[in-house]
Amino acid sequence: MKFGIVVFPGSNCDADCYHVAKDLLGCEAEYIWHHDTDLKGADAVILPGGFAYGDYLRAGALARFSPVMESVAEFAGKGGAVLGICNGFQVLLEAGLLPGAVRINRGLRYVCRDIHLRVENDATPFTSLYGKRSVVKMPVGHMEGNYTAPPETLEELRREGRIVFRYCDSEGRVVDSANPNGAVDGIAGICNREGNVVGLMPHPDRCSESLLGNDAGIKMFESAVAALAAR
Amino acid sequence: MITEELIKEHNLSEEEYSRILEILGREPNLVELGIFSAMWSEHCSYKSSRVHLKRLPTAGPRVIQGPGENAGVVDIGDGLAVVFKMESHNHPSFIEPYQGAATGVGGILRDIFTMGARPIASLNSLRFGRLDAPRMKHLVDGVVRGIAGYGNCIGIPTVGGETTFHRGYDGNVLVNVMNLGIVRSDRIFLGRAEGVGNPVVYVGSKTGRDGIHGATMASEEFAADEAHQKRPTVQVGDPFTEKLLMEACLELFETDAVTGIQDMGAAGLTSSSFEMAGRAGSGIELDLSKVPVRETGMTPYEIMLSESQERMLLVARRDRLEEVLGIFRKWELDAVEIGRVTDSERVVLFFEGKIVADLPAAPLSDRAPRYDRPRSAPAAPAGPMLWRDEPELVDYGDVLRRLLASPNVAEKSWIWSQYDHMVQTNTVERPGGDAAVMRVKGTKKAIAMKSDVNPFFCMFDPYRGAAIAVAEAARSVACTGARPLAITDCLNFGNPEKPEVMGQFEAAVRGIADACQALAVPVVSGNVSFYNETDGRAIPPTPTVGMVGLMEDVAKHLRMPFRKAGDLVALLGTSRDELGASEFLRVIRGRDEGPCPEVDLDAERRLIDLLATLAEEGRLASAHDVSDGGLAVALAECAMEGNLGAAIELDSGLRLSSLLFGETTGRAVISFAPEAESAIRAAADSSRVPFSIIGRVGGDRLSISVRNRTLIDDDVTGLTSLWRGAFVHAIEAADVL
Amino acid sequence: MKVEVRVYPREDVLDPQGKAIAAALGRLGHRAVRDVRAGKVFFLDVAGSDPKAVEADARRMAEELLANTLIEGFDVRVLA
Amino acid sequence: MKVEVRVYPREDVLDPQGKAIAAALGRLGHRAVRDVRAGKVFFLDVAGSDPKAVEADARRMAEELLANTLIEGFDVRVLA
Ligand SMILES: Nc1ncnc2c1ncn2[C@@H]1O[C@H](COP(=O)(O)OP(=O)(O)O)[C@@H](O)[C@H]1O
Ligand SMILES: [Mg+2]
Repeated sequence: MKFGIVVFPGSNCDADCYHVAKDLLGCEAEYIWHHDTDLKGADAVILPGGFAYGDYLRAGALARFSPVMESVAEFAGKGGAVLGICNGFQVLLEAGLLPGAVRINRGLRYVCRDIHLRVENDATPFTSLYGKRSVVKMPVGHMEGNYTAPPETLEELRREGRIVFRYCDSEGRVVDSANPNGAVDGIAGICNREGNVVGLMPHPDRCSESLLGNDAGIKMFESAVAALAAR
Repeated sequence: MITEELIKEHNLSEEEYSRILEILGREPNLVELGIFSAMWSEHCSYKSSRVHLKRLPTAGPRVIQGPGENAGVVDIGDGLAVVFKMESHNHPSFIEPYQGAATGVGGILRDIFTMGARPIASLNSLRFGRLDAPRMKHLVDGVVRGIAGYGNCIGIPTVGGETTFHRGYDGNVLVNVMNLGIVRSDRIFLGRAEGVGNPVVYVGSKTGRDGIHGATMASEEFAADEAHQKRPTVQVGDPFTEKLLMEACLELFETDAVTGIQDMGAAGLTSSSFEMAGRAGSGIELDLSKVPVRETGMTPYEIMLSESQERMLLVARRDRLEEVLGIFRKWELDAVEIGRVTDSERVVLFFEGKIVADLPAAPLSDRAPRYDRPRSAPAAPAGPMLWRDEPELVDYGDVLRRLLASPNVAEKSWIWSQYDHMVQTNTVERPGGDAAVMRVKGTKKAIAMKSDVNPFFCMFDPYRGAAIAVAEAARSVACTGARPLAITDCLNFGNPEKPEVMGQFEAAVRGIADACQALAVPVVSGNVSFYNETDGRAIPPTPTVGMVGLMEDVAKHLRMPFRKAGDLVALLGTSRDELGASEFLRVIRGRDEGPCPEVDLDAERRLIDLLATLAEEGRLASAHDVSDGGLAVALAECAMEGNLGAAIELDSGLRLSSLLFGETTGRAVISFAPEAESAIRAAADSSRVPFSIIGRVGGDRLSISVRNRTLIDDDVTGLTSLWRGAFVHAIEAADVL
Repeated sequence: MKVEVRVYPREDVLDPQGKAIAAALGRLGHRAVRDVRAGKVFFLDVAGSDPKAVEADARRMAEELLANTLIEGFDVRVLA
Repeated sequence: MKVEVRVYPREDVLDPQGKAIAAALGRLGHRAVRDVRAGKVFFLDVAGSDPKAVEADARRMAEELLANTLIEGFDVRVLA
């Protein structure tokens, strides 16, 4: 099992994802420079968090034009597993691999803290090991996580069960007070129609070992390993 | 022709100018005058502080690099070392809080990664005036956003710091930022221009007219609202470019194609070129026409004095230049050969084919003026000490609640939740604990970091206040289970030309020196910020200490919160009748009143050693040092963070307000399983640390009684929401954009 | 030639920044402010002499990059 | 009345965002782009009928909040 981790100029969490894949899961992992178009035979591709191109203009707006993104789109088109975390999610949105957009947080401030998520879809290659409706604690760290999309898109996401994570309180209730950025419908993560491309604002890579006080996130990576083993 | 006005404009005294004439044996031209002015500014030359800084202990078995380079380096074993330093960006932050604080972060980061280290954590130590003072909320909001904007974008976590508010900072806020990086101890890079004929390479952002004379400005005091007129172009930070610069440099250091490198900080190209040549005893020749510029018509004078951010000067091996340029090309950064290393011991500057400056390299630093400025014994603010004869209070619970809600004590998550404090996934102890704890990947080790100083103590006794700052920072670090390793400092004071300010400075340096001797922690880097005055009013003496500790086994790290119902609570150390300079007097009595508490450095050393030992032996459930707000606040913090109550019974004849809220130093609150008591008591006895069981963890209330009289009995969740909400509430009205 | 591209939130998407600014202006005593929409403006310096061509060019840039047309509208003005 | 306030980086001040956008446009093949300056635009809806007064009002808002006059310039246009 090999994870390919895309590195844009300004990616910050590339090493964090690498650490999880290699040091914690003992999988193969390789960085993919944004100029490369060869995904180095990766079985799953991760777009990590950070500030690609400084998040200038709009988060993800400049990164989506990196040469590597064509290969990622092609890989995704063939059903390859793609995970966008935080800034990686923003890039997937700007690149149109996932629908919708994020705006600045409603508080107009960067938010770095633990939140709770409810797993709404456990059928994706990155969530299969979470029980459906299970509640997971994870940290967020972003300035632009305020997800929105046209009504028809939202309708479609709901109908097709493509909302993967919702912000909720520790009891699993999706309430506004548990929503860190104002995202419509408490949406924290979504997937494409086929379910192989998943993006979320929270950081599973930051809660994958008990030494850091929380290992709830590693299941996302383990799910991918399991999913590929099953293939 | 150099006129008297020009000399004055450049902040040079007559003596200093005649020294220039003597060094050159001729009159300088304007470019040369500008260079001297920058190099001999207080900020770059430390001319008023050097004679005193010599007193600081800088050696130690683990010290690889002490003061003098871009940052200090200390060995942590496993072939690794930590590189760290603290810097101030006070004046720029007062003028433009966002950019001032942001570029402060950018500057300290360059100091760390120029040495070959990857920065893993930042601290920020902030001093503001009263929240209702003019512009103050705007300043708080801007500074916090600026630190967040830069640190978050470049991907280096901001994991701790401190924030204090006092009228003494109404006219001068302080922004001190510290960063720590990890480097392979056999691959440390220095700012030296070695190897005659080697190319000198300029990398990073283009040069604009930013911050020309920033260094000299940081060497003058403000006059009223001057902060709003006379100022150089505000420097705007570009964290994205710095991220590229950092990654490119770290990639470059994997090769051995570089012989020396230094960032362009204060006084930009001037200080970097002169210091690199000076340190190596070599010379440098630069063609300023080759410097990438952002604006048209820039003169050699402007190019040499610009403080544009995100720039570096490096010396490459002659035969490896292409490789070096290639790496910067990959990261889409400007990298231009602008000169070469010579053996002339001079820095010679060309522009459009003509020589525009020709100066000896070393003398600009070595022969910079040094002043032993007149001092007067620091006078504590006048006024009698009323507290000794004041009647006691009636409602101690009310006092505790008011203290928990005061901006200095209230929880600061409004600040640190705007900082990415988790990126790089090393943060074992997040902001909110006694000290931040960062694991070192690839080892079992962890680094503990805490910045500290209680300016209110220093206000009444700069010597003791500074010594206590070292001791408290060391205690905070020990409360996480780490052993103090070394410190950096950032000494913020008023106008050194005033005898009383110089007196405060000299006393504070002695205080740090004595404490560092006693605790065996060397000072490996630091920074001095003078002229923090507005309208002749100086800030309280603020010698910020940045303590770094080492933990051999991160699995053993300790935290502040009470952990388990039934655990015993004990106090290490002795409480004395000391209310002076306490938050209690400021908040409850509304007075700045002394004296500063006593400090017993030998007792501190034994306490710190005991805490680290008990942690290493895994005997403790929690530990927390007693500081701002005294014992009652410390106990409340353990309860609130653990969301667990405790029943505390103190047996003491002390004045009750001193017992509960006095800020006697050298104390810590610990909790542990009952079985561990005898072993802990024995350890405490053998290291002669006073040990007393004061209560038991459990329930959902915090009750404190003294000799069977209940003084405080409050439910923990109530205290918590008060403590967590107070700061947000105080700041929220800040206008955001 | 100098071109100005203005990008603004589409009417039907709510604008957190505009709302916050309106509130802040209110706090500062500017009670007359009913509503604020916050957008971006880009001043481009483009080589070329034919205003039509330059404008068409700028529109492409706005569609491709400067605006996220899902939530933002834009307009283009050639200044000189 | 509708008022437009444009806020832009002062000429002598670095504009990292504009720099990054210009570079990106270049990579996208818009080689004609020489320079980009990135600013903000605010559309205010202000109660009032006297254009002069409303404009003066908007200028105050710009100075107090919308623009950081240390590093940004601004201009105000009353639209209707
Ligand atoms: N500006 C800040 N940035 C990050 N953390 C901060 C800041 N100010 C305070 N903190 C955190 O709040 C906690 C309490 O700080 P402080 O009151 O200085 O502790 P102590 O009273 O033990 O010295 C610490 O964990 C500190 O790191
Ligand atoms: Mg403190």
